[in-house]
Amino acid sequence: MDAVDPSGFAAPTFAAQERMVEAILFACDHPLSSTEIAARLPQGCDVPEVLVRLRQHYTGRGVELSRVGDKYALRTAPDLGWLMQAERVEQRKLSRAAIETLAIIAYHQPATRTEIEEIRGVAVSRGMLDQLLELGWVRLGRRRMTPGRPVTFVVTDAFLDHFGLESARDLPGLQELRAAGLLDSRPMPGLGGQNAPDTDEDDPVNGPESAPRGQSELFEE
Amino acid sequence: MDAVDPSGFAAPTFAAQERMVEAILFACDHPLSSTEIAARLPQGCDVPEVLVRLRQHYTGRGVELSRVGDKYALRTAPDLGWLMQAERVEQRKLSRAAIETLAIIAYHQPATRTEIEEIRGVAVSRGMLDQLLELGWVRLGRRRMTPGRPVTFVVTDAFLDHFGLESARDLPGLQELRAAGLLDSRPMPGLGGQNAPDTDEDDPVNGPESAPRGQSELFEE
Amino acid sequence: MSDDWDSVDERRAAEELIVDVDGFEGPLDLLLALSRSQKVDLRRVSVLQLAEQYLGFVEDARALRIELAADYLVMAAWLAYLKSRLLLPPDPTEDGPSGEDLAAHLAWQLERLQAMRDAAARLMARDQMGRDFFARGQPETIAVTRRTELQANLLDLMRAYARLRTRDEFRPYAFDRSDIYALDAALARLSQLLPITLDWSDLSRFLPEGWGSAPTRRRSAIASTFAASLELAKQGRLDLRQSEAFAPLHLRGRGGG
Repeated sequence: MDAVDPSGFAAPTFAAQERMVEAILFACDHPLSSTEIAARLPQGCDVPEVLVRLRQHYTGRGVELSRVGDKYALRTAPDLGWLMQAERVEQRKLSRAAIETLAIIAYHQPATRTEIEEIRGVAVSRGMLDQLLELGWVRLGRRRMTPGRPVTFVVTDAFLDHFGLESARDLPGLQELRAAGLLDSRPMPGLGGQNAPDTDEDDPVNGPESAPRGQSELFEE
Repeated sequence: MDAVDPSGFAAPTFAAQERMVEAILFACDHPLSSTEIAARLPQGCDVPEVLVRLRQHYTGRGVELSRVGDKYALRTAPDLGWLMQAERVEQRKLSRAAIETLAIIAYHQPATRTEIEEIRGVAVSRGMLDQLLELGWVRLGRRRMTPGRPVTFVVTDAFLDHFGLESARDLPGLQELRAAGLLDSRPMPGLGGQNAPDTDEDDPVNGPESAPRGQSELFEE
Repeated sequence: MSDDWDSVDERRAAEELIVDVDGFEGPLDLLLALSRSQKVDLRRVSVLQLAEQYLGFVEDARALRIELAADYLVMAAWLAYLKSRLLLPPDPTEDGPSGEDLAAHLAWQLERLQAMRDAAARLMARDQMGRDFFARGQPETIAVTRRTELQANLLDLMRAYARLRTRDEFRPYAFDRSDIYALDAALARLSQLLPITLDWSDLSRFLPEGWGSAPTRRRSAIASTFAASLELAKQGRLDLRQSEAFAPLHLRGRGGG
């Protein structure tokens, strides 16, 4: 039943593989991709399958296997947070403006600074993107293929990890917002050319017609 | 079966207690005595019994409940220590000289050593380029077709990967850095410090002086 | 405008809004706050009423002599235009979007901003790492091998580059430009000539050769020579005089050199 390494050595049993992956994830405080895990294991291991088993094993326990983007990490179950008063780290209090900007980037990604400003109706204040970058929750995406080729911002795996999201698709209310057209990029009537929806392959969920493709572009990377 | 709190409230079930102790031991950064564990739990919990159950649960797994003096901790199984070989990593901040050189290569690639020196205004030591080559963030590009046919340097895929970039073209330009508030363009004519001859000492870019301002922008205390 | 307020309470509420103008993050935020007074779904908000409320707000702010930032006034101008488009019958000869289109867009913008606010609140209400769930508290490092990992993040990189480039931008001198006559050169030349300058002589006679004709070179040479003469006058090595404003400057060496 267990996989056999082409070199002729039998791969470890699934039970043995599960022990190893468990130990690796347990020892590490940051998420690891299945490639990173596989690199540490003997040849012939079936990491995806082992991860499925491990997730089952930890279901309902005090510690859970959580998925972060395409990575995995062990995290304590969220309902037990109250037990960990001593481990609680002081959360930096973000300003309302910073939180809004973060949300706009997460829901509209990739988002340019101009788009953020359009949505909020005010200039992005100095140092705000800086801080979001420094927190590691936001990074630079591909430049937009529009005049000026503006820089774009996207959210990171660390953002997903912090908010316990498996992927950006799991952002609360994303489907409803998209269905309500609130994630479209609609130019001001009369200014058609200026804000014309991006035809660039980078374009995310924005633009009704590009929804299915945008989805895969944005979230499956 | 489950213990009953003398105060009259039912204590959590053993399964619930086991989850709690598991989460506490996982998240805590030091071993805990059973008294310390009990202090964190609701009244009426039977910590010694829960520890026995937890030890059983982890028997034969990749993680074990180990006893250290009269304290308890979850540890990876000793026979799997070889998996953690790659874990001991010393992290050092890249020197200011190296990060500047790297930045110049990223923004101007392909760049020759002479060009790097022109922009930095100081000689580039062979050792520094070696360091960047060794890190795998920089590689040799094509020779420049100018007299002397100097070698050029370009950034690698590993560089893009590390810095979370899709391509070096996505790096924001000066105007964009400034517009996004990423550039502290405090004019420095009077400030000798900024123009002082570069010593290659470690000088983290996020010096203490740049922090407070950004913070006040973003964080409400 | 203030007569339009239906009751004292509403008027008072409006004044509170004005006094709190610093509390608003721009005109869109203010419009969103005003729309709440309509107590309807944002999709059914009356943009005309909203425009009037906003214009009333600006009017009242003026009456109370409260300075509004420029973008509030730009929005006011736009809303006044929108109001006229909404009230007047459409002019068939005129191109461009209808008042209804513009109003619908504004309503959509407000709805989108509100949606993003709600989304932000829901995001922050999620379980968060380090507060509700936790990573391994004691990551293990049992390794035998030692590896030094050099750290640098994107922000370091961008800041390093910005620092290099702005260092150039703000370089306080620019000797590398060819048409600049340096102050030390002027000082050296003037000091040399002073001992033989016993009579009042026009400053322009001290310009170096080849710097008197081309305008940019001449300007630089005059400026530096003048600065040098001030410096030497301060040191007591020469006298300067000027008969009236904008008249030629004259200088002469002071005793014995």
